[in-house]
Amino acid sequence: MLLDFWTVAVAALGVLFFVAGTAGVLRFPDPLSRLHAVTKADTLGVGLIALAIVPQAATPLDAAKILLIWLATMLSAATVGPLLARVAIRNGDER
Amino acid sequence: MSAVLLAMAAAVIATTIAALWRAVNGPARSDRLMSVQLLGTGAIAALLLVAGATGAGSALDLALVLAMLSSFATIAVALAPAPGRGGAA
Amino acid sequence: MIAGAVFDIALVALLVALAAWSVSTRSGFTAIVGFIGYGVLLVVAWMRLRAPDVALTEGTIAAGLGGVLLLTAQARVGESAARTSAGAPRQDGGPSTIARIGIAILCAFVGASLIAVVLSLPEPAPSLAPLTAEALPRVGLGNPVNAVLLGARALDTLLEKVVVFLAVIGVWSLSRDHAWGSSPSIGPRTTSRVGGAAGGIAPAPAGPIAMLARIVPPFGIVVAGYLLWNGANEPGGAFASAAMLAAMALLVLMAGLGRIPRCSQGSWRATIVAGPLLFMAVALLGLPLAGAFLAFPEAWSKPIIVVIEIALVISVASALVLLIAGPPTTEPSP
Amino acid sequence: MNIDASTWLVAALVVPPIGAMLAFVFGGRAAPRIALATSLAGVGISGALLWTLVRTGEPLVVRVGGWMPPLGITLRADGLAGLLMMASSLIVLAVAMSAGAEPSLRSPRPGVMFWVLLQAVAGALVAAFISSDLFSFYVALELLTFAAVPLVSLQGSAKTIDAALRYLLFALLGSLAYLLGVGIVYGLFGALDLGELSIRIAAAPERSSLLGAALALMIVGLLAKTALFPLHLWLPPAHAGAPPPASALLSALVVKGSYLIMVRLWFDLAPGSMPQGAAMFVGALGAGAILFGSAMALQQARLKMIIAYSTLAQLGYLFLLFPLARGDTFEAAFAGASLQAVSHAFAKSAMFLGAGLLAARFGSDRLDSLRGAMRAMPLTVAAIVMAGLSLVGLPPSGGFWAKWLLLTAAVESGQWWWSITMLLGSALAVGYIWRVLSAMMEPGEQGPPDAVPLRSSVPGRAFRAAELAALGLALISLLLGLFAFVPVEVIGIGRAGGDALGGVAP
Amino acid sequence: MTPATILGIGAAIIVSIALYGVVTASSLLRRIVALNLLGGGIFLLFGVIARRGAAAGFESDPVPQALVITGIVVAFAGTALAVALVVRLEQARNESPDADGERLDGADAP
Repeated sequence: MLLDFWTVAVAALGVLFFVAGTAGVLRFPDPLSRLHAVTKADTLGVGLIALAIVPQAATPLDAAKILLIWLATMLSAATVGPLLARVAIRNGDER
Repeated sequence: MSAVLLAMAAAVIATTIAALWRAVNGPARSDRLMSVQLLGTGAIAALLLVAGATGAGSALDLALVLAMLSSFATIAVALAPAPGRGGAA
Repeated sequence: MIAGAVFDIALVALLVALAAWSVSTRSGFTAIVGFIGYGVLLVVAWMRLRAPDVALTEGTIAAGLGGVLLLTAQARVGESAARTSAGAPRQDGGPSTIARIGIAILCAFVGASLIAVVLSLPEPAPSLAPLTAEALPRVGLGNPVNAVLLGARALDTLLEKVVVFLAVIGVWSLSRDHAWGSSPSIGPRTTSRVGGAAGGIAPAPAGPIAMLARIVPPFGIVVAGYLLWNGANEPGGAFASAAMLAAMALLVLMAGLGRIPRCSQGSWRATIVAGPLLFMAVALLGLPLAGAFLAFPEAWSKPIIVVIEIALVISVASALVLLIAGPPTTEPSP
Repeated sequence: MNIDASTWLVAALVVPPIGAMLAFVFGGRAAPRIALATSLAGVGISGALLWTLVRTGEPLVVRVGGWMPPLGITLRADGLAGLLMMASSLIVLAVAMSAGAEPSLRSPRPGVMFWVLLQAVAGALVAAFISSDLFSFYVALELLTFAAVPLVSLQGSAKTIDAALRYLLFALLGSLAYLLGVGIVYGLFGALDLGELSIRIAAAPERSSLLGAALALMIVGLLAKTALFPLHLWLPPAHAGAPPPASALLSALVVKGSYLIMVRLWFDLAPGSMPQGAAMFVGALGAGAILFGSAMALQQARLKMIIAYSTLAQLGYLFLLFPLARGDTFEAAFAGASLQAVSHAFAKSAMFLGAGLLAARFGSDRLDSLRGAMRAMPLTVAAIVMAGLSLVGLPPSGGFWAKWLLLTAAVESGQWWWSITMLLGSALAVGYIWRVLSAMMEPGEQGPPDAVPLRSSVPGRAFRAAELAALGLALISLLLGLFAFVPVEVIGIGRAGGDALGGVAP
Repeated sequence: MTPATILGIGAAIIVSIALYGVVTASSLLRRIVALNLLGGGIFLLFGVIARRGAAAGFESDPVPQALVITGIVVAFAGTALAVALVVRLEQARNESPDADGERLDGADAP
């Protein structure tokens, strides 16, 4: 019961970050600040949701998979952020 | 609880889809890439939530695959030369 | 129930919108980005259709390899280039307005007919699911999709691997004569960057991609192995596993941390065909050992299939990398 | 181990792709040897197969892996498949024998790739001929496409790459249309095996209109792959741009794969139920192809383009089968079209090989550069002339009997208008063959024609082998007419006679 | 309406849009992208048929799923070959911009 509460609460927080990220993508004025918004949603949103789901994992293998998913998302966000920034700068998008 | 998690999955998809507005309207290449990137992350999050709701292992596998591959499109673009004649579409 | 229907309708609306956008947008780059988004949504659609095996395959292709293939090609060709259409006389911008309207009417007719077909499909739907269920013990796999792919319809799977091999042949045959035997290179600047002549802000091997390419591949290989092993009884399978391996190899290559072997290297060529050849050999062994071409002795069915799949994964992964890398080129090696 | 006749069927299917992969691995000098070995084996296997068919009078059936339909895949060789396999294996062998004389195939890249692709085409054709399952057809069609497209662009010039791309895009669109039809058929009947489907279709006549939609999609897809006018845009540049031995394969054989699949769908899936309107429409397209292709062939300046447009025209005859094969005239039309498929394959491959030899010797295949060919290369010219006779349809060629049977069917079924098209097509064929002939008969201007040097890279032995191969093919296409009763007899094996609707044997 | 029906209608619409895209595409790469959209729609239709055929404890008929997996692999191979041809064509045209002269004469070039 307590675990279920944890899952729902933390997942809700994660969803909130997605909403915030989307709002940033839509509202922020220039590509680089929009990029910040996306990176936040990526890492924190998925991270929180993964954290929320872990107690629901049926097997240790599932839990390991969830952690790996979170790790992979973190890594790819860490890679994609600078790369996107580079694309933006190279194309002269940083208005 | 699973209904709540499923609703959250739908909410994540819905918000990331709203972000597709950026993909359509740009204006920069990086904007378009960014919103597709967000769509991919959203799909991962939604699959995690679905897995939490239904206990379906296959949703986790799928999320795992998407997570490992989610940076590929951006890497391909970043490695490509700057757009030439076509300009920043 | 209603929530599900709303979700499905929204999903369909988005798929349609992304397809329409990809078709109608002016820039080729945007069309590809739309296609990648479409692919991600297709993965969700396949989950809704309770087809996780297909979702995994579609996910590795649409969200991973397909996007890389198209985006790389787009960068190589350039936005304004390749305007001239094959299949139509030389012209820019495609058919005239009147022709477009005619084509649109025709396509709308096709769509309307298909909707009519979908709505009048017979009820109850015919299905081979019961027969597949009966066949599972004979194949020795718990995953019905893989049981069909490697059991009853193994011949199609075998010939499909030959198709993949022929695609590699087709790509390689596009090499220039003087480049024949050298290595393909990924990314237009890969080699010139390594040679130190990079213009602009091309990323160096030490950049974020290199970091990713050092950390992720070990996990990717584990995941690929898991997908293969798991595919015997749970969703997964040889192709998704091969695509994952190929993606990891591409990551290493794109980061400049490795090179594709030279095409003239015999062992490399052997790697590409080893899987299909082994599959064919085992298929032929079925004649004396199990009484039929492509039949496996029941007790040995699962181990035989696993061995074939491992070989196929290695060959298909190599082939996928080569398909994305393009023909061998002779840019200066480091 | 039971080596029964069905083992031949399996061998025919797997030997070519194994050879292709081995040729790829070993490359270089080994590739042509492996290809020659598998081509020879192919002829032997097809011969054994055909002999078994004739001896037993029954089609050969293999249940792959022991799986029964509807779940499993069935391979089935009837008389028509056996005949086409025999023809294709002979042509593949002749092409393998003559490819050594093609200068453009002597550098390492096209050298290796050609031999791999040659065997791939051979295997893909077998797969197309002996499949009897809607999805196996799809895989076979894709095999054929993936083997054929690289052949087109083997030369590597912008134009041949453009032609290959055009071909590939047409083919991919065609396969997708076909696949869509397969999906609908499965949704309607829950089976893919032709025999199983024909039973289920007969049991559910109320679904026939939906089946019609699916069949329409599948057939349009196949028409694009067979290059029926007006979906022919890809064919002439593709067939004329490839190296001549590859052109021979493409023009003589590759298009027949999708054609045979269309025949199977049309006559075996729902025997007798295809609407006559659709048959008339396809027949009209075929008639259009005959006239358009022949007229275009008359205007070409290059021999290979003439031959490529002639393919377009000769394929047109094949599609007259659909309106003519009804009721009493079924057997005549079916035999005629099948004979046309086979004799055109021999004649067209002979012509392309001959054209390649001329081009290798004279440096170009433009008609005005072929002066003196008659005296310089009498064997090659003889091959082209004999093949031309078969294309025109003069006795005693195989083409004559094919056209005669079709003509008879047209007259007897009261559809005289097709016969006018056929006669017009033959008249035009006389025209374009005559142009080729007269160009080759013109005496050379600068000195004796023997002075024209062979390209140094081509050994004389390879050249003579190639001439003999072309001549052999042309002879077969000519002599086929003398023994026309044999193939006509064979074609009937595995087709239910009597009601003349050609149902699938139980 | 069941999910299968909704997605089936969607697949039909996607097919018609993608078909339009294939025919009217203004560049080769766009045409290839449209072909892939078309393939996606067609495969989706297979998925709908599979879902309708759920039986024997399977939530979806395995046979059409297996066909789709084979189809996806083949379609990817086709895409890769087409893309390689497009890239090579562009290079060949850039190297000899005047090669567009008389059609197909390249066949008898050395």
